[in-house]
Amino acid sequence: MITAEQLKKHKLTAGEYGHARDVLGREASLTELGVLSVMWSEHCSYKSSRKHLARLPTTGPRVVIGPGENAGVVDVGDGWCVCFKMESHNHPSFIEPRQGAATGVGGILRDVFTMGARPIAALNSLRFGRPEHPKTRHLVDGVVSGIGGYGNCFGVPTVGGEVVFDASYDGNCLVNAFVVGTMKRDAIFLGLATGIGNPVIYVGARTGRDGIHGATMASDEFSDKKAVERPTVQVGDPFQEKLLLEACLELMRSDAIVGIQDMGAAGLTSSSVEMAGRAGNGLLLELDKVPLREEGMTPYELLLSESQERMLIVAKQGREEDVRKIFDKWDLQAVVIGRVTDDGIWRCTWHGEEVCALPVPLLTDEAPKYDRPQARPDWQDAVQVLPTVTAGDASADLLALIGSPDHCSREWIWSRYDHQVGAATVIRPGSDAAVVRMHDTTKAIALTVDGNSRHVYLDPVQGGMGVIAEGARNLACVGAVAVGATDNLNFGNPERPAIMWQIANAIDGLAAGCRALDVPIVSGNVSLYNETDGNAILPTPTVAMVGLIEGELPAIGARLGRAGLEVAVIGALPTHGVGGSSWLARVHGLLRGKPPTVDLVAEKALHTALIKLVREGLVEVAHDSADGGVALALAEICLPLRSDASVGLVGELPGSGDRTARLFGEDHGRVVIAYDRHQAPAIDAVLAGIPRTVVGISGGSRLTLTDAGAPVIDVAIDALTARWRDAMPTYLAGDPWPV
Amino acid sequence: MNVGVVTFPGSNCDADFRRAIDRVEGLRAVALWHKDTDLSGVDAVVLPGGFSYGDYLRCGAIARFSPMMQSVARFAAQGRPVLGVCNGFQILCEAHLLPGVLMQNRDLSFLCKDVTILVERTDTPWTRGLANKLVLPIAHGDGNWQADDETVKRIEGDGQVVFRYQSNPNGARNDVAGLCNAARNVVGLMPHPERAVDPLLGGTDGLGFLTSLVEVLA
Amino acid sequence: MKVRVFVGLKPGVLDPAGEAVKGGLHHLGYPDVASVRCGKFFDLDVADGPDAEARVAKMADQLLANPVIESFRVEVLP
Amino acid sequence: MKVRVFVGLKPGVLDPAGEAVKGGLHHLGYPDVASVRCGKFFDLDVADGPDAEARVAKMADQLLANPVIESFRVEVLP
Ligand SMILES: Nc1ncnc2c1ncn2[C@@H]1O[C@H](COP(=O)(O)OP(=O)(O)O)[C@@H](O)[C@H]1O
Ligand SMILES: [Mg+2]
Repeated sequence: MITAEQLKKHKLTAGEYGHARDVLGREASLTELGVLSVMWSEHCSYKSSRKHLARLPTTGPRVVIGPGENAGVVDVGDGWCVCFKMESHNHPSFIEPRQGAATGVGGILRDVFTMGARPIAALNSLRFGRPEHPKTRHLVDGVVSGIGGYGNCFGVPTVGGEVVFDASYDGNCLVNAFVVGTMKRDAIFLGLATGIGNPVIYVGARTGRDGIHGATMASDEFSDKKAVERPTVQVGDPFQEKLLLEACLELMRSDAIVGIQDMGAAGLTSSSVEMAGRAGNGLLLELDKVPLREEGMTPYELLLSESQERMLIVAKQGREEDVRKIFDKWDLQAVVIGRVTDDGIWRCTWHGEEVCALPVPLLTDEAPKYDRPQARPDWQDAVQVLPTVTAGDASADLLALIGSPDHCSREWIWSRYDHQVGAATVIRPGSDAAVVRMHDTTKAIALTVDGNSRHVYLDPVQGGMGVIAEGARNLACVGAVAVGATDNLNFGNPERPAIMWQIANAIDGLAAGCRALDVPIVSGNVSLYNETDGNAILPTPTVAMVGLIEGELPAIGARLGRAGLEVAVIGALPTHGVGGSSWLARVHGLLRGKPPTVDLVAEKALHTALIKLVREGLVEVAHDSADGGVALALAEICLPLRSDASVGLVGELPGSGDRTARLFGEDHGRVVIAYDRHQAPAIDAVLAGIPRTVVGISGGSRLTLTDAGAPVIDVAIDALTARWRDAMPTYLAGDPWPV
Repeated sequence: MNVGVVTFPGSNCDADFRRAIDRVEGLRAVALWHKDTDLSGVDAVVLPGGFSYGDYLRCGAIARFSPMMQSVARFAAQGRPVLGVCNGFQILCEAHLLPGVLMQNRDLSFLCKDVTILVERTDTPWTRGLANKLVLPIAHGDGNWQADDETVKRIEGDGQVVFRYQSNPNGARNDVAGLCNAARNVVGLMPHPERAVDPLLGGTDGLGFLTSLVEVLA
Repeated sequence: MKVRVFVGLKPGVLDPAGEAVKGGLHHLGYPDVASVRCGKFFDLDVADGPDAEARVAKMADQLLANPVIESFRVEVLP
Repeated sequence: MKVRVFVGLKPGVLDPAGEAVKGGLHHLGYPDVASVRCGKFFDLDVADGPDAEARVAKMADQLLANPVIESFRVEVLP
């Protein structure tokens, strides 16, 4: 008899369990209850979000594999594909930042190479609490060393990411990790358990008690031993993962297997169930054959363990020895633990005795789905009202912004990541998008990850559209055409109607953006219940976007680099105001107003023109002007980056009307460019009516902007550089954030 | 001419190095496996970067005992060209084919950036014709070369320091970025020449290592 | 006074370094090594005093060990 | 049988990790920490036998310690 207490421990409702009992025609065993609880968890079943995710555009002429597999696959021509996904590891990273972030990277790497792709780049999107919060420094340090430690050793270059600090993440940091790999179109592998009688093979690391849900573990029924305090933290081993990668890719070239899948969340259970589910088959697993790291493990523990660096393979009958040989070469184990069956039942035995017999569909397609109630939060109108703020000295505001946690240099972070292993990184971290060349082709891919939770909080639809617009714009800045995206939806508790409203509306915004800009979402992840003591994080959908560059790589920079260039803003001039801006948040401590609206048609036209400008070499610099407004974008192109020297700029603030809005308003649809002025006519021909507003000329050692002749900003580039460069190292050395 | 590149479990710059070698006319890259021992088909050997055996004990400590390293030691003793880069340099030190050890960086963190190194010897098979200053990327957590006073004195006296950092990124003694053995045929360095062989990917200062080899082996 | 703090992984926590060392020893011809677990120690020189040991334990808890996955033990050295 | 191998830096060899820990402890409010040296230990489970200790010493000499900078000590655990 399953008790109410046991259901509660397993986070299942009486209704959910009742359904399972009806289907089974009997009570479930405790082990089966554990399996149901993980397969029906929000994480595995998407029970709150599935209905809404269906609105995301997931198809397109290039899409080979969309959501539903371990990672999405997009065709980039000439028989080549890119394979990518993003995944969160928020809660584990908050508990143990180094291992939590490291295993997040490990998990997403496996999702990509399980498809047959060799990972060629990683990015990450991070959110931390206020710098002054006592946990923040430790979290930043740990997360960065975890990401670097894993990626560097595995040998994937970490080429970009984003970091935002906000009080709403004080008790719940976000770690979203993205990986992209490449493969030939005819070498894609799926997580399929086909072929009745085919052997199921367990490969990689042995299984320990890592990551088993603490509450369920403590229960005495599961172990005859006295409960010892066992940490549930997973520890990653990037070295094993590297071996696993090489062994798996070698195996895939051998024609010995029919399906393969990594063991991620819910480990052996979800990987085997999903493989059976996709093929419409059953499985028989002899759990006593699973290689164990610890003594006295029960079937329950073994099924729920999240030990890292493991994969499940379904091989062709008779090819077991071939699989074993390849894994042997890489000093890894490969053990046959079961076979594919035709009865649609997922059976597990333990020394000959059956301990689970659950119909596969019950665990997959028939998992609970909810259309949870939504309600526009009663505070939504109030936060959209912009209070009057008095504008101060613009130069001082700019210095404050450029040294703020959200805009200062991230070199402290990316210098800890090997961003060049693979010898293919053309544009390294620090620009609008990273560019990585695809070996053995004449192609390169551009990569960016973005999220703007302030905008999403103030208006989920516009904020959601803005995330997509910004991503595609960043790609256009390096001359790349967006070919696909992956998203990670980080929100609070979906059982609260206000949160559910944020989720649904943000998805609508994302979907509209993707549709208008022709960017299919081919994979993604949902992370809900990001809250502490009833305080939810700001709604944080993050999007990683992949762009394609064919043929010769354009010479494009994000820094002025030399004097005498004409600097201009292309696209719409600021009209929107400072609602939701970084300036309002960082200088005045306010999260208020309406964020900018997104004109997706204008956006698309701008990207198309900009890509052409960059590809044809008409511009030397292109830099997205989003967060922080035009003023920050102009300041940023003056800063030094690696070998680029700093170069000043003298000019006139573009536009008319409210000066603060023109400086710091965050309207979409505009980009700062710099070019040899002789190219102006050719540029205008490409722009074909898109406005180009000249700001000024590069040179000197100051950033000087005037408005109708009156001075607005006048600061030394050295002063900007010092604020920008020193903030994060100072803070991470243990001092307060410099202001 | 064939240049062997050894793959240890955890090597991750082996493919990059093979590609760099294949770019150079007259050279062909040959993949070598750590469990093998046969070097009869190669004219030079490269130990590439990465994290052999996870670098868990000390960088390069376990790789040193692989069957292939026993062959590499003999190959080196015959005076034939051996180059170790990053983890490969660490392995050479652990194997006592080069003096000293590579300890954790001074500020304890992994560091990936471009550095300028000064070339002090052009009479090794890997450094002939190199300019006296190169810009090459580093990417390591353990590049802090250390040795006792006596060893430092000996190798300085003997001219075994091949490369020095212009601005020391990791605390290495005497700014050592790379060394050779007394016979000059074995060279090790922390920066990655194989990542600087393409003007689009941060310069071509690494190509000289390979063109030097073509000249020597000709 | 001199104090040594031992820091080791809690039982059950994966020890990749230990596994790698074990593999290395097997290769070297010591197949009988059944398990290896790695740990760290810190030798501190701190001011004498009756509460010294307790203070060092606090240091270990705050900085030297990661209490989520590691445990520690303090030993006063002679 | 269980054997512990201690590996520490030889006196005089620079210990950046120890220095960093010392700095960290000062920052945390323990200014009296005069010095910190870091070391490692390995707990091995090896086959019983009269020569076990000697064999472990050989493992330490060959692999666990780097004689250029480190020294080691073997201790049989109860
Ligand atoms: N927000 C989203 N948008 C699009 N697809 C999604 C989203 N969230 C999840 N998916 C897709 O659902 C499938 C299951 O994802 P997930 O459960 O995260 O896989 P894993 O087993 O690696 O944890 C994947 O194909 C994933 O790409
Ligand atoms: Mg998966």
